[in-house]
Amino acid sequence: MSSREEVGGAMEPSRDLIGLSPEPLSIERVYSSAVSPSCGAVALFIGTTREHFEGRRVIRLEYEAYEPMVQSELSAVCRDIRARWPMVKHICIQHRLGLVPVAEASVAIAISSPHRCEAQEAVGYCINALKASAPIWKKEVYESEESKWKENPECGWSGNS
Amino acid sequence: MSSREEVGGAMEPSRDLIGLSPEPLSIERVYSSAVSPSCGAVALFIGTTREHFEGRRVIRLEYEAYEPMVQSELSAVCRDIRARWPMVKHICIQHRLGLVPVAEASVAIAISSPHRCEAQEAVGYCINALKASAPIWKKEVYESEESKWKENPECGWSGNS
Amino acid sequence: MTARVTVLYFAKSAELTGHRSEVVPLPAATSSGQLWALLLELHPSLAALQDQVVLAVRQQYVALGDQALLLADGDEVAVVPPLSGG
Amino acid sequence: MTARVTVLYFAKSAELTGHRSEVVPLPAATSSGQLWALLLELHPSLAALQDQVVLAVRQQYVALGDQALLLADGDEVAVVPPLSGG
Repeated sequence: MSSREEVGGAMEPSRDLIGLSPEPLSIERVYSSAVSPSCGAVALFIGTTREHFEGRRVIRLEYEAYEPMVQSELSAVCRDIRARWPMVKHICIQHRLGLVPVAEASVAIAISSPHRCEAQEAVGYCINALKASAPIWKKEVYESEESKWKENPECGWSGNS
Repeated sequence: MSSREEVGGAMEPSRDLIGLSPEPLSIERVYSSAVSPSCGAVALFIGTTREHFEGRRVIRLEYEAYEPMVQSELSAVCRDIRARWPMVKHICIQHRLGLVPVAEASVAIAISSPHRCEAQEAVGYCINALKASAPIWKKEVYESEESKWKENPECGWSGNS
Repeated sequence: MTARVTVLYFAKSAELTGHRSEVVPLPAATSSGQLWALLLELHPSLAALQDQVVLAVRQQYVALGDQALLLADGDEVAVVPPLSGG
Repeated sequence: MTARVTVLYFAKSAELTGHRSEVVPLPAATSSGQLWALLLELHPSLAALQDQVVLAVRQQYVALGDQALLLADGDEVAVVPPLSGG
């Protein structure tokens, strides 16, 4: 990476966009908020609701969050990403709350960088860090209307970590 | 991965979608064509036109392709992905041709899988394989109207491979 | 010395206690382990989360243990069951 | 024996030759190295691609070398400069 390649990037400040909303996630909007003329790559990860878990039919997920703390934890994740991958340009992390029907997106992450490796690695790191540290909870609701609070294996105090 | 988790996936056949078009790429459409109720993850990679290369201002890229051979080479890439990551569900690879202005997408890849690692690894493999083997060429056009045919380092017979 | 602290309950802890939020008088000088013991006295049903829970004090995670904690009126303490975002 | 083959030129090779496609009579039994030598005779400007080019014969990449190739009327041979998709 020559410093001359940074001419464009230097003109546009980097952005960290973190959002929580009960509305359906727009993947196009998440993508657009990360794309940059100084970058050649945008990597995205989208988590969606699966219709089955261990053979049981899932009809929806219900998400809740400790919202101000999600903001502070994900801001810390963004700082970690920028320390590890200084070439990362924009970071957009959006999480849906409330009911999420099957096949719809619960989380969308988009990260841009001049070259693709940094963006791809940073997205992988970001979703792991979100699962480990963002105070967000999901309840899986089954066809029988039984339900179960899920636990991320990435969370240090879960039963399956 | 228990076989019971495959109940849903088994009902919907896997798709390989490969497309070349002079139209702007719709990231939402690429995403939608990969999402599946049997999957919890969609990974995407989008390649965009950078405004600078080695300090020169780029005003656009021009892409051309050997179109039928792109189809056959990318079909082979899809087969390789399915051999390496059998849990991958849908693969969508779209490449734009003709003029691509700065900050617009030239390539978009979306891959779904039940769990996120497979989708993320497969997308990383896919963009590398596309750069190494799809007969597509791009010319960078600079502010001065000078231009240069680019060469992917991933291509086995390029000057910088 | 006691502090009037807002205790927040999320996910399974909200279901177990029947509360999402309540103001509780708590000792101003305490530890996270003592805090958890007091919350268990208040809501014995929280025992279902034993060993799989942390607290967040003023939006910072605190594992249950002996570390000294100072609480003031208006502080926020959250009961944090295992995370499952994403 | 000659075969009437459609030769396709892409990217820099199209600029160097001034053609995107032309029908060329070529030996029916040949090698990729010989094929390249014949194309160089036809378009000496292609020398600019020397050592950084392969051919695609019936849409299969073929490195320049001695491997035997059989061509038939209507076959497609493409000149393939270094790839730069993505």
